[in-house]
Amino acid sequence: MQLLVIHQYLGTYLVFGAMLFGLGIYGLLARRTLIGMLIAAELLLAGVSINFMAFNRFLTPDPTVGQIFALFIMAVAAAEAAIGLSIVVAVYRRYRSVDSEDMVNLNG
Amino acid sequence: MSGYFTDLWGGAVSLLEGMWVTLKEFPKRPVTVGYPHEHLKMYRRFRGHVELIGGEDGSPNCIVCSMCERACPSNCISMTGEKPEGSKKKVLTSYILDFTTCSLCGSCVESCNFNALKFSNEYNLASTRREDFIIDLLERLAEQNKASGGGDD
Amino acid sequence: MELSLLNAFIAVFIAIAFVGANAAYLVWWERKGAGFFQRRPGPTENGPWGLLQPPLDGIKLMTKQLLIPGGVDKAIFMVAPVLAMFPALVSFVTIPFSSSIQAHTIEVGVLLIFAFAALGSMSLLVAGWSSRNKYAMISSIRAVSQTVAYEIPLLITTITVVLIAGSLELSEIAAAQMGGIWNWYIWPFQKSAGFNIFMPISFMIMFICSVAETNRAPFDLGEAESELVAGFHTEYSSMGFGLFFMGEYANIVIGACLITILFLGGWACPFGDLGFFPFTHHVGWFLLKLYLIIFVFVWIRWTFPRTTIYGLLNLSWQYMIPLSLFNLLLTAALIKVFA
Amino acid sequence: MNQMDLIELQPDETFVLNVGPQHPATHGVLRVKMTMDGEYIYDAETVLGYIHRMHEKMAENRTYAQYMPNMGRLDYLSAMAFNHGYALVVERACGIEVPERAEYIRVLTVELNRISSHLVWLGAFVLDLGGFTPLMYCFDDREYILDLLESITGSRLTYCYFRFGGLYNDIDEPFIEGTRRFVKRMYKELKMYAKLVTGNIILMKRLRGHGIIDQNMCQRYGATGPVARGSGINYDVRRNEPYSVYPELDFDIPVDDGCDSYARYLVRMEEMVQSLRIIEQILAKLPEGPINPAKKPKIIKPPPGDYYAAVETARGNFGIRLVSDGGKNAYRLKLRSPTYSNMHLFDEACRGMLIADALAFMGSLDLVIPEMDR
Amino acid sequence: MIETPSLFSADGLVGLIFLFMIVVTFCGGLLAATADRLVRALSGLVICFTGVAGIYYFLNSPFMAMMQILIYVGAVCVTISFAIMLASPEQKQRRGTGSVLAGPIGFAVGALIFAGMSGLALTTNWQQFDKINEGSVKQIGHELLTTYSMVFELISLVLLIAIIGAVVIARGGRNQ
Amino acid sequence: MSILEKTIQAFAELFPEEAAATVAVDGTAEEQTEKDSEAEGPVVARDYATRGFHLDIGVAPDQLVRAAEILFALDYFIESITGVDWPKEKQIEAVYDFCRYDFDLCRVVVRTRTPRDEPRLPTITGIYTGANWHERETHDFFGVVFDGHPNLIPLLLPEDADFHPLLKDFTA
Repeated sequence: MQLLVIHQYLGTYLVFGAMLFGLGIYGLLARRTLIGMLIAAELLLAGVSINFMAFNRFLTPDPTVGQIFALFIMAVAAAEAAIGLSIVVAVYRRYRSVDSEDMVNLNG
Repeated sequence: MSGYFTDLWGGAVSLLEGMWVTLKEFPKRPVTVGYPHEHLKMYRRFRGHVELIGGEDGSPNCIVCSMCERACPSNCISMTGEKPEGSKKKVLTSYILDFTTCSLCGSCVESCNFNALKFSNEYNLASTRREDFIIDLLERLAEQNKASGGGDD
Repeated sequence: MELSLLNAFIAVFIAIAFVGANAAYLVWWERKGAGFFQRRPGPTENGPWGLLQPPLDGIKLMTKQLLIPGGVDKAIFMVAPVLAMFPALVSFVTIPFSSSIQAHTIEVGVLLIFAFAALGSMSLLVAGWSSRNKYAMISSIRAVSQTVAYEIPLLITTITVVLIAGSLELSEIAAAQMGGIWNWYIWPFQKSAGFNIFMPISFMIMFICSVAETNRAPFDLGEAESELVAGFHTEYSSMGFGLFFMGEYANIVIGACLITILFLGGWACPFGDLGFFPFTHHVGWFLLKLYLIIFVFVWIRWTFPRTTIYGLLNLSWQYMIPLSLFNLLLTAALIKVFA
Repeated sequence: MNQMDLIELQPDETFVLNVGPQHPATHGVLRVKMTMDGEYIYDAETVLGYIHRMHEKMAENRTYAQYMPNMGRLDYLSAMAFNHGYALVVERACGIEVPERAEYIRVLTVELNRISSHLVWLGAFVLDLGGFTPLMYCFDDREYILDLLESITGSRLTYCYFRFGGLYNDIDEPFIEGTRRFVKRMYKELKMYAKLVTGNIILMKRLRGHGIIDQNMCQRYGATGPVARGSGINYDVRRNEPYSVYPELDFDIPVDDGCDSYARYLVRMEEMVQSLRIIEQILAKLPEGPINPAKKPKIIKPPPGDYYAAVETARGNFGIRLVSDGGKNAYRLKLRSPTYSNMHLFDEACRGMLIADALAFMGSLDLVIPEMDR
Repeated sequence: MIETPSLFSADGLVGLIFLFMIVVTFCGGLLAATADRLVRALSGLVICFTGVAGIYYFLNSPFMAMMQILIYVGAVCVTISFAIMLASPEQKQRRGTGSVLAGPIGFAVGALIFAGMSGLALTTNWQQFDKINEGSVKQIGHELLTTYSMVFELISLVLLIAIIGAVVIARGGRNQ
Repeated sequence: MSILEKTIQAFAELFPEEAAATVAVDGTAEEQTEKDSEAEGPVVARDYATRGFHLDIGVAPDQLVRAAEILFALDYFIESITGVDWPKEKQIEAVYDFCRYDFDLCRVVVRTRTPRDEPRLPTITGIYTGANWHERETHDFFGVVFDGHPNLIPLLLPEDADFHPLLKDFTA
């Protein structure tokens, strides 16, 4: 029953972080709507944050650093979500669609 | 800026005044009547559905003139009478009040010149069946006679 | 840490019982109180003083058919009520009912309550939206914007208290106010607060924001029945509705607990430490304060008309947020100067 | 501040919200089809007729006396005033004189009924705004009036108390005593309402500046009653077109030129005070005498022609146009009900409002749906 | 190697809870990345974030756990759901030309990155150091206002600009 | 000058040649009935005490809008619009009631007649917005078609109603 103690190994968290990151990448590439992409991006960030937090717990001498880094990631994610969604809304008003392929005019 | 704080202060005071009003009501006794357990006495003039008035001997005062039937705006009264052999007056044989259409306007009582109709004090008239509102007033009168007769004995 | 986490999960089950009983009898109390405020007796028919009303209501709700409107996203529709109840239960884990009765001591107890309150607002959103009902949709948007608007002053005010107490843990905040009624943070001129004169205003802000957070009258915009029929739970029946109902009352209890701990000294006895029966004594005081606050909640609900969404947001942005921010800065400065 | 200024409404982003026919704020079966942009109303269309009963056709099939009970069914909250209007037009057509005592009692009961109607409005209005408790207090006070009226008319809502030329029966001493006590109590209760409701900051913020109806709009739609008076129009049938014994009574017509929901609210609250004043005066100078005219035609048959009578009900100007062909039944009877016109302006006035304000505005119009639908 | 506790001991239960959390978080993430309807994807995101908060708790940082829920669930997810409500009331089911390859490519890239990263994570010999503090909330606050004060200020600026930008962009769309 | 006279004067514009025919009727009900039948003029002042209104104006359908304009300019508000069915004359009479928010009271009744088999009248919703519902109601009950009405669908009757209950030959 090694499974019951995996939460005490660094590797578990790193692999799990990578898993979320991979899901995020997949979502980002496979999604067609802007909002879906945004959701995928959030997943990506969560994966990164988990990595930071894991290193923070197991490796760093100063465990505040990782937490502060993750905190900053959260702040950036919040800013990103706000801006991204306002763009989504603006785009929707303009094109009546949130499908990324419908926004042909953005190509320049 | 002063408006800002007077607004705040005035608003708070108005809210507290309102809360004081409701708080004063809190310990008072309820004014409601616990209906199924308690009952109200109806006023003398209360207009329930109509009822026949019986004479001394218990027979209805009605002479079957059909004034009430004609006065009724919603045709909810139907009555029949017959003239027995050797009698001058018609005798009421049935008096059906269809309470489903009655609007309690009282036209029938007003049109009656022979003191044969009155309002009952019945206000408890809820039912789930339509037939309960087809009221045979003659039967009611007979029952009342029985009840009052039983009381006298 | 591992053991305490386990405790937390066990405590959730205890919390369910506590919340369930509280929610049920708060409903009874609300109806009874409403009756007394309105010159009528409230529930009387079931049991003495209508005391059997809540369990009977519960049975009725449970035996009713759970209707799922056509065309809804069933999974989300069903998850929403659970999501409404769950955060309230988790929040109970960290509430200290006395110096010794606290299911799980967590360093950031205050944050936990706010975090799960945020999760609760998500449930309203999901419920209103998955119902495919316009009223529910408007209601959920209202409820969320209201919660978001009032979370800010609520957090700021809480931070003020946290500053004074020097801890994010609820039991430590309560413990800092021990030693008599004059030590409670509701009063001005606390030494630990740097003799801040505005503490009662902080308390008022906290109180109003708690009412708004819990979507209660006069801020019950989410369930404004004269406007939006029944709001976000228009389409819910049976236990779906029951869970929302319970969750609402559980939130009220949590809001009242928070006020009690942050401003009224938690389990602290108003007459200082008398030294006898510390255990029951303390829980008793806590519950007394808690139910007093809840009584005021009920009282307010049955006195005032409802605000509108812009009135509510104006109140938040024009009054609550500036005042609470000002108070936070002032407190910080005063503490720096005096402490 | 009109909400329109805040935001430009987008016609292409609207959805339709169906308020009613069963909605808590419409107080009956009224349906308003609102086209919304978010919470803002882009357009509204009122749909009537859910309880239309064709009272006007009924008038053509019934004798004049038989039609009297119908009037109470029009507006169940101020049935007395509707009875009065109908009695008035028939009396005018037939030239029946009404004894003085009867006139006084008529006004007395009508004013009592007006207060009871306003109490229901007050309670329901505050209920629309989300305050439940005033409703209960209002119903408690109203119960007093209903008890009083029940003790003389025999019923609580649809009184049918007036007869052509007089009354159904005379009032008695307990009623007068009870009325005196009620007046005293009501003054106290009105003070309580002022504290609980009128002064409440939440209510003021919700009503002030919302639901603006200007005078031109009143004229175009024919709004009357408190709705018009809340827009600064000094129009009250009791004063402008005196009937019954109103000229002999001293009372004011409350007018407020705020044009908003709060102005209408204040007007109605003040009207209750004025009605109390009227009642006090009537109780002081109630003459003795018969309550029914000495000579009165046995069968009511107005001479051919057109007749019109208007009375001030709790909601405004109630007019009856009677076209007689000299028969026992009316040839044509047109009921002009006040809420019909008052509600009509809702469609136009609510554009650009938030739905919460629009429903408060609807409450301030004091709707009684049976009267609208007739 | 850490000794395996019995399944029914307290430690064993904690381990179970962790496994449960991992599974829930992964399912949430999967839902968020793959669900057809945005509503479901968002629900998945909420579940995933709540689970991540739990993982933070296991990583000795209840503070971050709470912040995760507060910010991601309370703010970001709510904002996203507002955007979904505003922008796409009904999701159109439509297949374009580019989307045929997007799925497989995305999957391949994602899997590749996952494989690479986890491989690195499991094979690297991580070097441990002794902790110089506990990383408590107090210490985080202290660090934020001393060592990282510049970054802290910059982040505040970023957030401010983001808010203003969001308002400007969203309103600009409305007035067209 | 009282508003009654002002109104009569204003209406002289509509009836240039008949202005002189304006008859004031006073007296008891019996007398009045006789005089009514004699009163042929388009503008008739009635006895308020017995009738309840002051001015009775009969106009042709095409004069209706102008009449409404005149009344609107004189600050009249609309009270109601209704119809009266006269099967014998094969006509439907439309009756418009106007009143003023003023102590100088004047109730004006404007009447116009339209053939019963094809009743058509112009709408006055352009002047009195409140005529909208009244005209729809009249359309419901009498089948009068108001030309130019913005939304002439049944108001009080069900939306699919094809009957006109206030016509004298209507039986349920």
